[in-house]
Amino acid sequence: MENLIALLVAAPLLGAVVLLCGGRRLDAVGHWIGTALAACSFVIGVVLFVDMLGKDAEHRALMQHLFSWIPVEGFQADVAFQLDQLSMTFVLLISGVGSLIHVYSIGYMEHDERRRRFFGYLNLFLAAMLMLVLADNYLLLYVGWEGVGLASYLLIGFWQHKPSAATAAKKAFLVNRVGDMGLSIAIMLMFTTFGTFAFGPVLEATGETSEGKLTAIALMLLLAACGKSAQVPLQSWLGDAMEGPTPVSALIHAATMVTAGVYLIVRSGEIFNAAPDAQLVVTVVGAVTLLFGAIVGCAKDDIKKALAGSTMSQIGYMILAAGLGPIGYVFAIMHLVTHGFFKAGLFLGAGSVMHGMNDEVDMRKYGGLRTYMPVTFVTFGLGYLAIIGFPGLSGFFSKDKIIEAAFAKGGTEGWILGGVALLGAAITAYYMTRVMLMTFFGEKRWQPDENGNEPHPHESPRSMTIPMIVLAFGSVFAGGIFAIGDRFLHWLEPVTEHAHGHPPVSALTVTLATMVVLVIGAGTAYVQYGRRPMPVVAPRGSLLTRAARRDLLQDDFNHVVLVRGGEHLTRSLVYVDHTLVDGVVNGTAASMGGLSGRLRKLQNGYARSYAVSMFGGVAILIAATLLMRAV
Amino acid sequence: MNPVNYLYLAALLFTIGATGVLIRRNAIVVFMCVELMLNACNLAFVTFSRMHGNLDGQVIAFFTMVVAAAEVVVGLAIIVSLFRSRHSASVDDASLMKL
Amino acid sequence: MSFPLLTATAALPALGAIATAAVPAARRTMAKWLALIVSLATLVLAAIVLVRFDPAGDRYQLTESRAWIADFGVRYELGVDGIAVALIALTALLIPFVILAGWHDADPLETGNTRWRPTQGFFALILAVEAMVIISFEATDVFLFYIFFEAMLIPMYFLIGGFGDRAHEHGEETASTQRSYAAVKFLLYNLVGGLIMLAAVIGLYVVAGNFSLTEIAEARANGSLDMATNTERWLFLGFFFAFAVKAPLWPLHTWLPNAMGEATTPVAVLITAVVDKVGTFAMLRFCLQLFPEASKWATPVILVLALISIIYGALLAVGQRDIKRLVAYASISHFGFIILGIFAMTSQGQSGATLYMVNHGISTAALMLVAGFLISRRGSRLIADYGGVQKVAPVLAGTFLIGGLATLSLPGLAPFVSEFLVLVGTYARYPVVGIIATFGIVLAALYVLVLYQRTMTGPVKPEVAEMPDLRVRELVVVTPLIVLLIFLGVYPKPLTDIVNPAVKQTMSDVQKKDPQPEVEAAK
Amino acid sequence: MSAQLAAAATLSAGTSTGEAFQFWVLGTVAVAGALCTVFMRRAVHSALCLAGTMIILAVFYLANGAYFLGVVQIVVYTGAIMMLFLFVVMLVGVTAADSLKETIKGQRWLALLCGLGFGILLAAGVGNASLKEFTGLGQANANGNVEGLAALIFTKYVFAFEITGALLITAAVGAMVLTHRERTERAKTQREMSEERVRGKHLPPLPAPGVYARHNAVDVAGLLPDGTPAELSVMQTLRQRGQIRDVSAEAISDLKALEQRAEDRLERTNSGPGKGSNRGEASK
Repeated sequence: MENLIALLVAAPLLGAVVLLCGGRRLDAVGHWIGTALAACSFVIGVVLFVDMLGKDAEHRALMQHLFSWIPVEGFQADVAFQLDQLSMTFVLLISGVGSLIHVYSIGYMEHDERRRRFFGYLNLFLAAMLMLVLADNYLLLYVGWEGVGLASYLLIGFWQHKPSAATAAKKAFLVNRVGDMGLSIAIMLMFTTFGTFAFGPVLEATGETSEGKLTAIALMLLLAACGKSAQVPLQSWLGDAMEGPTPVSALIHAATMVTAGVYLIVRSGEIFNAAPDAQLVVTVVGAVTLLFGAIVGCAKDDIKKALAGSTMSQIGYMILAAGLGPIGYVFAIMHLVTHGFFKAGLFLGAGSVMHGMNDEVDMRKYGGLRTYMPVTFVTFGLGYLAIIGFPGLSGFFSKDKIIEAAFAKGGTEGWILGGVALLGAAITAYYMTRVMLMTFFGEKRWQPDENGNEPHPHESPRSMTIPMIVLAFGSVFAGGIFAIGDRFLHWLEPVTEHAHGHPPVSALTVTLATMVVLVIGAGTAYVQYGRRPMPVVAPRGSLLTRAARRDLLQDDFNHVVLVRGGEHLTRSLVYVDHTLVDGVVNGTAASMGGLSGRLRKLQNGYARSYAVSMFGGVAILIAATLLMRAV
Repeated sequence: MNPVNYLYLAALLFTIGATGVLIRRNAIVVFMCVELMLNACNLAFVTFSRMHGNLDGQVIAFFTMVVAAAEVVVGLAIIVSLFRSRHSASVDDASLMKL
Repeated sequence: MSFPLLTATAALPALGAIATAAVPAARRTMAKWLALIVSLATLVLAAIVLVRFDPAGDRYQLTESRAWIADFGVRYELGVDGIAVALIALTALLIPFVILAGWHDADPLETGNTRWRPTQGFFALILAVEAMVIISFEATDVFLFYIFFEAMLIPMYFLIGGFGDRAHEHGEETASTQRSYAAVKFLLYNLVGGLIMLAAVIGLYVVAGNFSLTEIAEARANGSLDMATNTERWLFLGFFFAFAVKAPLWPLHTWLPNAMGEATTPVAVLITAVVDKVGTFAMLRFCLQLFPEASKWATPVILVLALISIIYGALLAVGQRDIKRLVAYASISHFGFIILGIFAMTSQGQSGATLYMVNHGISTAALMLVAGFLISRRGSRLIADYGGVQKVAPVLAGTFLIGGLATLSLPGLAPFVSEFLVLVGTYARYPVVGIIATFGIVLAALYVLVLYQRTMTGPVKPEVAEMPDLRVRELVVVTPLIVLLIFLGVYPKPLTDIVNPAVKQTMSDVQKKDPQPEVEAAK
Repeated sequence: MSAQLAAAATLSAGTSTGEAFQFWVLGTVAVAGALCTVFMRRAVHSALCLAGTMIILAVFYLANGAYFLGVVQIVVYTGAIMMLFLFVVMLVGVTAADSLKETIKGQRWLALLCGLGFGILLAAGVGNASLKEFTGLGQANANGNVEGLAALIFTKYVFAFEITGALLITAAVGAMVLTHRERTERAKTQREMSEERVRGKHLPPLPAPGVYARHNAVDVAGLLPDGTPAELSVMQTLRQRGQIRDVSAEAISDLKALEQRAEDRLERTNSGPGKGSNRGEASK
């Protein structure tokens, strides 16, 4: 069975290589190859899952050692995989949702002449992501980590003839690199502390070193997680990443890659458990991002950017949960999985809408689409209900648990975190209701574009609707399946540990409070957007709205401080290099030249001048001789 | 009188000749000054010969004369051909060594 | 005495150079093929060296030793350790690609002239450089090394000054002025370094009485050769200065952007991928072995300079408008990493630095050669003159991207392995230096991606609309390099196996032990 | 005389008063001659002064017992070499006087400074090394000065002597090579030269030299209609030597003198016609 693990990664990797190197010959069948290999990975994952279920809970982890990667004196990096329950969860999510999105893309990218390459990139992403979750050491995880970054870069910039897409891709990669820097420093720290960076030895040895070191490692890991999971302060790339094709947004920037940070924190649970200060920082980051994303999501008129804000916010929940320690790990992962379903479904729905609306993304130009695209409406609606936490649907179970856990943190922190989580739930209900109302209800507001092409909203082809339907099922039932009887908890407990939290108020109270804020949020949105006609041109809005539209000015800050500052720095350095460093050298050369120019004037070519100097020289020699004899 | 006075005279004549070489521009006059310097040397040699009581100094002076004769012949030939091509006997005109 | 394999490896390209130069003017193509075949044969010889080298065996293998200038104790001594073997293999590997990439770079503009032979000269010079570089890697006699270290400048000078890009923003006249400026600058910088080194070489002879690296190192190790602290430091500085110019280390770097910018692309590759490696190699072999105490004494300053090189080179790369100068500054940044690894004095750092030399050679060659193909198509080196190339020449853009990703050390490609080793090795001993150096990886991403974005993406510029994609010859050049990059990124073990024992030896030369991990140290 | 000298062969501390008198008188003249050589503007004068100095030196040689050299000095040096100088001076232009104005900045001062310093140092050196006593040549000249020299030259210095011979031959050949001009074409006949003069590049024939009765007309430039001399009319060699005689000024002054004399004889006042003649002069 162990030997199958490598196949999980190898199948999509093979797909990527074949599709990218295959050339135009494969244009006709490329998407089928890509989809088949993704599905192949999923099937292997299922086989392994079934096999795993058949084993005793404590002995489910599988290891596969492939080869020694970097053997250097005192430094051993291996290519080795580890498949335990946590990895298994991710494998199924990644390959499952991934396969669905492959199917969806067949229809979505039908008219793109570079579809083959798109599938190649998608396969590359799957391979890297699976490598990330299957690695048994941090360095191999780092390979997958950067690999998904690369795939994300390629996919965001897939339509690279658009300068905005190319810029967004570059930005995503760069911001991620800042996070990666954190990961590499964390690995270095581990190496100097533990002499290794394989999960097993490192996590076992956490007790043998100081809390300070562990806090440092944990904070560096958090930096990495912030980069990949778009958490404050490295969240700015996610909104721009929506420049990529919508399946990319669904797969990478909603369901899988952005959750890698949560995976990293949960995987390194022992380190965080031993570093409470770092945990506190994690929860703070999660809470801040939760609100940040939600506020941004309220203000965006671009449907994908609104959903991106929502993603940020939901991952904030997960990070918050992961920061709570053993009481939250399981719920973080559970929310991650359910979120994978409904957010992927929502994005695919958004893609379906755009597909029918000539790639229009401005929700102010939608309206009343429920009659034109019924399947999309229903699936999107189910996703909507799931995300706001409508009782009985997936989001209800997972989010509710996180809110409970946040209160269970105890003390003032618990109250603050729980309050923030509740507030987030309200805002989530508000902005999701807004998206729903603006898109599917009300008057139709679309107009012909400048070429006179009026959109003709229509339902998407089968290849697109089927994945949406499957994901809608997941959105509805996954939470229930996981939560009822604590199945998910028991499944993950051997890996992540679990401690039951004791909220200061009863679970029922929390649930009721959540219901109340949900109704308040959704109701406010209905009052604002459902009862009045929607202006096609966005009103100026309040200061907060305007700031939120601009991602709460974070980009402006980055632009002024980092981009401008960086430009000035490099420009002045180029100047310094040219004038100072080079100037010293050239100056030496010039002064040499000047000196010899002066000296040359002595050589005036007149024999008599030379004779004088000879004569003077002779006189000096005689003087010297006389002096020597006199002395 | 001590014959050393001849040496002082020789030194004086040599210095005058050398200064002449440096000051005059006419190549012929420069040449004459060189001859003056050679003659001053000869005087010194002859005086040395007398002071030491052997004829070696005179022999050297003799050789100096011969060499001076050869030098004058070649030198004047050079001046003549120089004059022919440049229509001038000024040593300053031959300053091609300058860049 | 067995077959002198090392001499043969160096002599073959030297003879090839003479033969190539002697090809009649009209038979240009023959000269090209001759040079290519000779370089391939050298590659075969280098491969034999690689196979015959036994990582578990003696430190120096395949040694040759003959008396040369007996009066001064100068011997013709050759021998290779793992580091040298790796670099010889790199050199022999890259030269055929350099020759192939420069296939048309030295074609005369007017073909009617029957006495003018630039093509023959170009390829002969490249082979001459190869011969000298290889023998520099092989020499275990300080004087022998010095001679070829310096002699390399002669063919390089002519390669830089004599053969420029046809693409220049200000026309041929300015181009040739700037070219000779670059060539003279290259020559002067390296000559100054070389002269200072000569003084140190003579000083070493005065102190040690011979030039043999092995003998001196041994005498140093067993204490029979005592150097006064100050003597050792001065000699070290003399050697190090020359190598730092060659490497090039900030602030002695300014010749590199000029030289790489003005030379043809294959020559630029030759400079940065092959010739400059002699500098870092010599730091590892001569500075550390001959002057271990002085090396340790100078380490703090060198680390700071290396750190400045890394950050400064990367920042300047971001600010460049010229593709080739950008790569040159990126190389300065990478050389900072190599020097950092060498002087961190840890096994990981030094193994990483050695691997870095090889990997940087391959990755820069890949990036630079593709950039050269790009430049030759449009006739401009300015980044601003490109845009949207990806659309018209996807393969070119793809290979360019892979070269760029290698330059930014993406995991899975070879440079990542070495860069990470250097960082880990540095961090283990000097955490602050390690962390600051890590910023280099973010800046690397910045300059590579900015370059890629400005040249390859966006709307297609009208000037590049007709640009053809890579031709077969160009693909033949690029593909093996990329395959090698991926292979060494995924499975660098063959290389590390060769390098590790040599690094272990060097570590024992400087009498440094790796810092122990905290947890194990506690046990 | 040789007997006298032989007697004086032992160490002596002084010479005869006669010699001292001769030294001071002739020495003064010799220095004056040397200075004149340097400072005379005309090369001919320099040469003559130098010849004088050399003759005095010859006398000094004789006084120092170098009879052979004294004679050789007069015969070879003053007689042959100086004549050679004079020949060349004549060839190059005997009348051309040098300007003594210095053109190289600081050259003269530097030269004088160096000369002064050199002279003082040399004198100091001589003074430093001088002996109070000297041997004299009585012994050495016992068999005759010429025989003594010959014995040395043909024994001890025979190689130097031979090499000097070779040097002389080389110098002679060298001088010939340097001054000899290979004639690549036949010398022009008088007829051809006159034809060239008439049918040259100039539209009219080249102007002829001016005719002035009291002089050899060849070195007198013909006058152009406006009274200025036409240098083209004089032979090229003379022109280059700067030996053109400008008679225009001379003629004018002569004319003026003639008029003056005529006026004096006619006892005219300076008014009227005098003024008129002044005017006429001015108008000229």
